[in-house]
Amino acid sequence: MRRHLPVAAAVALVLALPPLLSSSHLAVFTLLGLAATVTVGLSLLMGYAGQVSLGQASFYAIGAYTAGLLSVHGAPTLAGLAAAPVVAALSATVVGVSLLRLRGHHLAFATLATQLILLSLLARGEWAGGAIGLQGIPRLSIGGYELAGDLGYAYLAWAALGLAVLVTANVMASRPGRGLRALATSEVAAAASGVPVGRYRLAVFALSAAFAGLAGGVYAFYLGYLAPGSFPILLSIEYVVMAVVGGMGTVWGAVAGATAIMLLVQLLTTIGTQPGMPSYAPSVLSYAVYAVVLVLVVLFLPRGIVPAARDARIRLRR
Amino acid sequence: GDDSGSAGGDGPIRVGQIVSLTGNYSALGTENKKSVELAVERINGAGGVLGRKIELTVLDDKSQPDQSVLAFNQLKERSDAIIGSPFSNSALATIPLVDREQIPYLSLTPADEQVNPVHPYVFVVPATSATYAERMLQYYKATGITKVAVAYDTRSSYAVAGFKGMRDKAGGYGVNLVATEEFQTTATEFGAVYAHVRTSGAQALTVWATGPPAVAFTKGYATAGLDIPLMLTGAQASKLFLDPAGAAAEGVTVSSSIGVVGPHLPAGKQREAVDELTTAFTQKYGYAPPQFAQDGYSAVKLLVAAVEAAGGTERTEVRAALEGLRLLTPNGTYAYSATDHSGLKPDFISINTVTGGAFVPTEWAKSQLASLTGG
Amino acid sequence: MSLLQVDDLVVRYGAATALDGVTLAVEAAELVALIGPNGAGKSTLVNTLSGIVRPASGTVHIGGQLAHVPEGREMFADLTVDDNLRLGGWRNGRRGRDTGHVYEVFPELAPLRRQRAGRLSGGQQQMVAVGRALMARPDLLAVDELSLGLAPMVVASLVRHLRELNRERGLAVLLIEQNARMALELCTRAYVLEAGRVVAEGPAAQLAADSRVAAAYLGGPVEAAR
Amino acid sequence: MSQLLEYLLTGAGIGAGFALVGSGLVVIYRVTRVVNFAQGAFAVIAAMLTSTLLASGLPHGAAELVAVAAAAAVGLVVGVIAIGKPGTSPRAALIVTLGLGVFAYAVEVLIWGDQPRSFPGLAGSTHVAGARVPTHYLLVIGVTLPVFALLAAFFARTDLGKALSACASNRYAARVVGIDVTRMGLLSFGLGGALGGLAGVLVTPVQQVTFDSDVTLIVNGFAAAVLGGLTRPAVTLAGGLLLGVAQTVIAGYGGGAYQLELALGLMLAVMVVQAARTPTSQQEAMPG
Amino acid sequence: MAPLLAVRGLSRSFGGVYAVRDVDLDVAPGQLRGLIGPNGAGKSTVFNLVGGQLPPHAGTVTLDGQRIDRLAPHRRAALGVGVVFQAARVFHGMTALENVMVGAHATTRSGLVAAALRAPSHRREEREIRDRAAECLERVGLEDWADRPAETLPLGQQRALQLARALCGRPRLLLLDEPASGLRAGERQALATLLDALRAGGLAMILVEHDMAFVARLADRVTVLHLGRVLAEGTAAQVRADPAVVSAYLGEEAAA
Ligand SMILES: Nc1ncnc2c1ncn2[C@@H]1O[C@H](COP(=O)(O)OP(=O)(O)OP(=O)(O)O)[C@@H](O)[C@H]1O
Ligand SMILES: Nc1ncnc2c1ncn2[C@@H]1O[C@H](COP(=O)(O)OP(=O)(O)OP(=O)(O)O)[C@@H](O)[C@H]1O
Ligand SMILES: [Mg+2]
Ligand SMILES: [Mg+2]
Repeated sequence: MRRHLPVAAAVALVLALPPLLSSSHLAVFTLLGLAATVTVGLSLLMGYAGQVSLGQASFYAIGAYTAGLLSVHGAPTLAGLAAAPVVAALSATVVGVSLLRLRGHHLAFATLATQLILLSLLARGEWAGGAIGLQGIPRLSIGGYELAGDLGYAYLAWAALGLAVLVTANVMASRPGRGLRALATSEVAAAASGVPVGRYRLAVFALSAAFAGLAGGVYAFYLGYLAPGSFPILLSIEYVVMAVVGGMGTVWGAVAGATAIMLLVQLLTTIGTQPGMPSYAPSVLSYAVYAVVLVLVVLFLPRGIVPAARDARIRLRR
Repeated sequence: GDDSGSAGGDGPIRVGQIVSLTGNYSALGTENKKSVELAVERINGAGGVLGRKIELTVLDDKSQPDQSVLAFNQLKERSDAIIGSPFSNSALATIPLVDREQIPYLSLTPADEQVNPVHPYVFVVPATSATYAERMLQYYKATGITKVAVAYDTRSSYAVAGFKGMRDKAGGYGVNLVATEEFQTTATEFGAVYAHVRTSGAQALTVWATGPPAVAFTKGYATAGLDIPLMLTGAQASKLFLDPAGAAAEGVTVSSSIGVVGPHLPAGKQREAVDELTTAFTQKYGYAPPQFAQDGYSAVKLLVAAVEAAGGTERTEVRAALEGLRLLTPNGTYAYSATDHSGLKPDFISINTVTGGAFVPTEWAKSQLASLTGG
Repeated sequence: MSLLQVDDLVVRYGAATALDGVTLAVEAAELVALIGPNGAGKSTLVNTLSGIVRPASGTVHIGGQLAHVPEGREMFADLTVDDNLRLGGWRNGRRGRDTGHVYEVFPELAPLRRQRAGRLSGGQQQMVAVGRALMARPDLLAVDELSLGLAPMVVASLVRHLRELNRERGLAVLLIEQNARMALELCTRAYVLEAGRVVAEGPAAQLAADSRVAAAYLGGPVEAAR
Repeated sequence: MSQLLEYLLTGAGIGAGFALVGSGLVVIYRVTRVVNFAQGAFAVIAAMLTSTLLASGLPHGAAELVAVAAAAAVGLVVGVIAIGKPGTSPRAALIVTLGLGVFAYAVEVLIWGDQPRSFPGLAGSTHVAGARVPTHYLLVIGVTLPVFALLAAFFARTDLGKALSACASNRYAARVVGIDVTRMGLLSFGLGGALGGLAGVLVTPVQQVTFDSDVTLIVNGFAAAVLGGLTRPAVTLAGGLLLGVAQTVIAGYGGGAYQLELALGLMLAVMVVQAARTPTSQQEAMPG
Repeated sequence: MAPLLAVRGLSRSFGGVYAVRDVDLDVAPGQLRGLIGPNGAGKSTVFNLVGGQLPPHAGTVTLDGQRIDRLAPHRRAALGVGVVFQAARVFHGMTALENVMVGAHATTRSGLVAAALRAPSHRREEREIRDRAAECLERVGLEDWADRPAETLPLGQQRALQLARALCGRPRLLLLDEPASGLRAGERQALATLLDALRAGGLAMILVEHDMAFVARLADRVTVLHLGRVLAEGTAAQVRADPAVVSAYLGEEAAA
């Protein structure tokens, strides 16, 4: 029971917080929930299964466009939301069948290239709104009740995160999870132990895409507008940074990393545009401070925030 | 957010600006920001509006649509009006919120989608790409060019809209598009386009692009041995294009807002409006205001005029005032109406040739500009 | 001073202590065996000698060229056998390029010189690992598991070569070896390391006769089956 | 026919530029196993510096040389921070280089502003067997080919080159034989910096640079280098040329709307076929 | 007794050079076959061909009458082929116990969905796997190391861990590539005792080992490979006495 105490506290905090936030902080909170959901999936892929994706934002985009397009064309919004992770996972499966033959940096590049291609298709596709984007996405309604206020989306985003965390934790502590972790070290030895390496690699790729797709679905209804410009390559790289900074191979690392980076960025934006700052401050200051903080954290907590905190706690107990 | 009642009052007029200060659109955004700040400074220095000072809050959208939404949420409760991002995706992400919150919103990106259909509170400041397209066709007609090749960046909504505007209106000006070439934002080499244009028999080539490809295109064009005129659009009417393109830009035709060719305007109110900005901007920042600065400056001017006409900052009144406004700015004379939130007519676009590293109106443009005395 | 002098060496991995005050010495041209059970700290000791592991306290003094045959072969997998050997002579610069003497010790490797080391069989890799160390033309050779994966004939010939190098060039050897009987036969002196401490030392013959050592390291029925 | 030749040569020109950016990635990865995300910044800094030096009156050649040297120095600094601290894993170092790339933005904006820049290269075009090719592309090709030849020879033939490769192949073993792994890593960062700088000064005259041009540069360079697993210079050159030529030929005969996607798709296909032909068991060292 | 494993005409070359050529080999349940030969003779390659890490260029491998030479390694594992590799390959970032639990993959079923939902059947199976793994750790004498990260174990323990992992898959055939290398006399003794017990339980095994005494003590029959071909076959005593084996592998001293 004591093990569940911190989790219960975290859940209580997430439930209590949104009504207390100003509308701008609430927006940050919502986007944070979504970013963390994507990062949990990526951390699962990178930290446990040892595969790098530099195109995770493409599944976020696929989820978002799935939900957006379906509901723009009159499908029930809830069906759109449900379809988002499914379509994202299916796309990952289709892409993965050929790309997952690749390893390491080949795979990283392949995912990046896939995202470039996807963005390009979206920007060219009239059906997707082209470069100018998909406008007029309705708000989500659940059982006739329309989720109009931002509060609802904050809870929805964090519910998605909760689901991603729960599924990840369950999977990792189990037979398939062990198989995944094993193949990260040695596919040969894992296969010899009976782990179906190809199938597992594909499954975890699809699962991480499903998380991203779910987050994308929520994003589509929350923003009501989608454009290729919302899903740049830099976003995919940002997810990698979040996963590494938080600490890979732990679910909470992804959440901590997303939170740390997101808050840092918002803080710098706010500071940089304060009146009285020199005109180059917004860019120079935010680039420089972001970079310095990132470099210092990675150099001095090379395994990430959460593992470092864990070590520190163990040392304190002694 | 602090006190949220935003109507009337005697406190400062609160203006929020969402602008790209980092990311892809930062080069545009910085100029937007500088010019808005300059305008606010000057107006406050001259005693403000209706005796009230303007209080400006600037937020960075990082060239990302959702960051623009974040910024809007932060601004909505404490702003009487908002000046929007130079990035079209950011603007379009924000417009649904503008509709909901009903805050006057002056957009600094030229996307036609913002005014078509009309959103009650959204007013566009730069001339839209369709307007530019029309002006170029007028020029072609006047100079007897009937066969035109068009190349456009398929990934830029500005370029796509410009191309479509040109395609749709070409017939009306007796212009035939003999070649349509597509390229991508990331392209750095255009040998194929030059080759295709060469065999098309075109008398001129129009290129719709923003940012890096326009420079690479121009540099390549200079060595491609094509002897028909190359015509670029308003997106190239600044030192952001001239500096990197260097000698390769010499002789290229570029359309621009009239503010860019201020010294060539006839004496009169219009010329004064441009000079006012040029003098102040050059004094403060050390170089002449580029296109994006004119947009920012004009936006503040428009807003101020609307607040004055409305007699306060009540949002519905400011909106109504904007719709009935006729105002002379460095960009030309705006005439918004209930059905037209884009304000600028093709008349306020000049067609120039790059000569000695500067934009010089063509003879045709000079004759057109001669009528713009503004009073 | 001795060729190798280790005093009161302590090495820790995090909170775990792997070496707990080890003192040992190897004289020039001396053959010394280091025996002990799995996890005793033998590899840790050798890694400390070659500077790969940093000691928490204690000193290491080496009065000559040291070469190290690491445990587990540690090939440069994508380089050729020849390149692997040459890199063994890295410390010697230009003089370190002649690989001929290694192919004399391991004629099996000669036809494989252009083969990538990662593709070799386990025993072939072990030969490269030993050969790579010989390339440094060392004064002291620290071998972490000499006969690992080598066929009996190869071991016999390798032992012959080491004896020869010892005689002719004064090579000193610190030898960790799974086959303790062979190690004690080859060496003149030995140390027994257990749980990070030296628990016994002395002339090899004397240790071989020690009943406790014999029971733990020289084997009962398995070896007796010979 | 001469049209095709024109596409091939200009494609080779752009491709050579990609390969040059990629070469720096390869040199650094091959030695340190770090994918250096600051590689694009080396190119940007060298290009910006060249434009300043040229503007201040330094002649062509000298300006470029100084800029390449400066990029090498920047490479060294990046290396010191990224791999200088013991215990920094390649993955952590990768994020550090990413951070340093962002830091470079701040420095570049402060020194050169956020406006694009460029400078002239070789003017005009040259006729090669009836095909008209911008002369500058011939220069790019003319520099790139010998650079790659030298690089390949350096890694394959010299002791230093082999010692550098050994560091990444097996870090532990490298230390066992007495190679100073950190110093070799720094050397590779310096060399990588110079190569990045060279790429920057060569490709900028046909386009423009802004402080954030590094993203495009690195994507293209990565594309070229990844074909050879980020370790093989010759394959990197081939990868760059494939990417460049595919783009111009696709644009020439199919239209420019999808040139990048098709070229990337082609690269992916090559990679997948390559991977399918080498079973996993050979990518990992064999269990032997 | 009918052989469990039957290898016929097995061949594999690398770049035109045969590493294994025309090899025949049988192992019956409860039989331990020694496989010896000079370095580079092709012993590990035979294991890789039987285990599925490499595809053969010619020849067949049948397990209990079923052709397995085209099956993926994890399918062979599911059919009861267990492997202990020559180089220790433990899974990093996992404890010793978890390493062994991975070995149970071959004989358990629950998948991603059941795990994500924590289905009752899955939880039951998890408990069973954990118990089985703990038992296997104990068999190889590693019970005290259960919670240590596997990569920090000393080499000897890592080899034992590999054996435990293979046993956790309940193999019918076990391929042991130099399992005793790096072990001291006492530890070898323990290993020999364990292998004896496994044989008594009906397990079929192939053992590669350079320590002739160890092989002689354990092997029912011995196959000698040389340059990829079978040089001799027989009991340990027979092959030891074979002059061809002496000159190719053992050397005069060892045979003496
Ligand atoms: N990287 C490491 N991290 C943590 N502990 C380690 C590490 N390397 C070794 N150890 C521990 O240090 C102790 C000594 O290990 P070492 O490898 O030196 O033993 P050894 O005598 O060489 O054993 P073997 O005969 O199996 O090779 C062991 O308890 C081992 O678990
Ligand atoms: N992937 C490969 N590519 C090229 N050659 C290989 C490859 N794998 C093995 N070989 C060669 O095949 C031969 C047989 O190797 P194998 O590993 O089967 O020998 P082994 O009998 O296990 O030897 P050892 O007792 O040294 O482990 C060796 O000459 C080896 O170099
Ligand atoms: Mg050891
Ligand atoms: Mg072997």
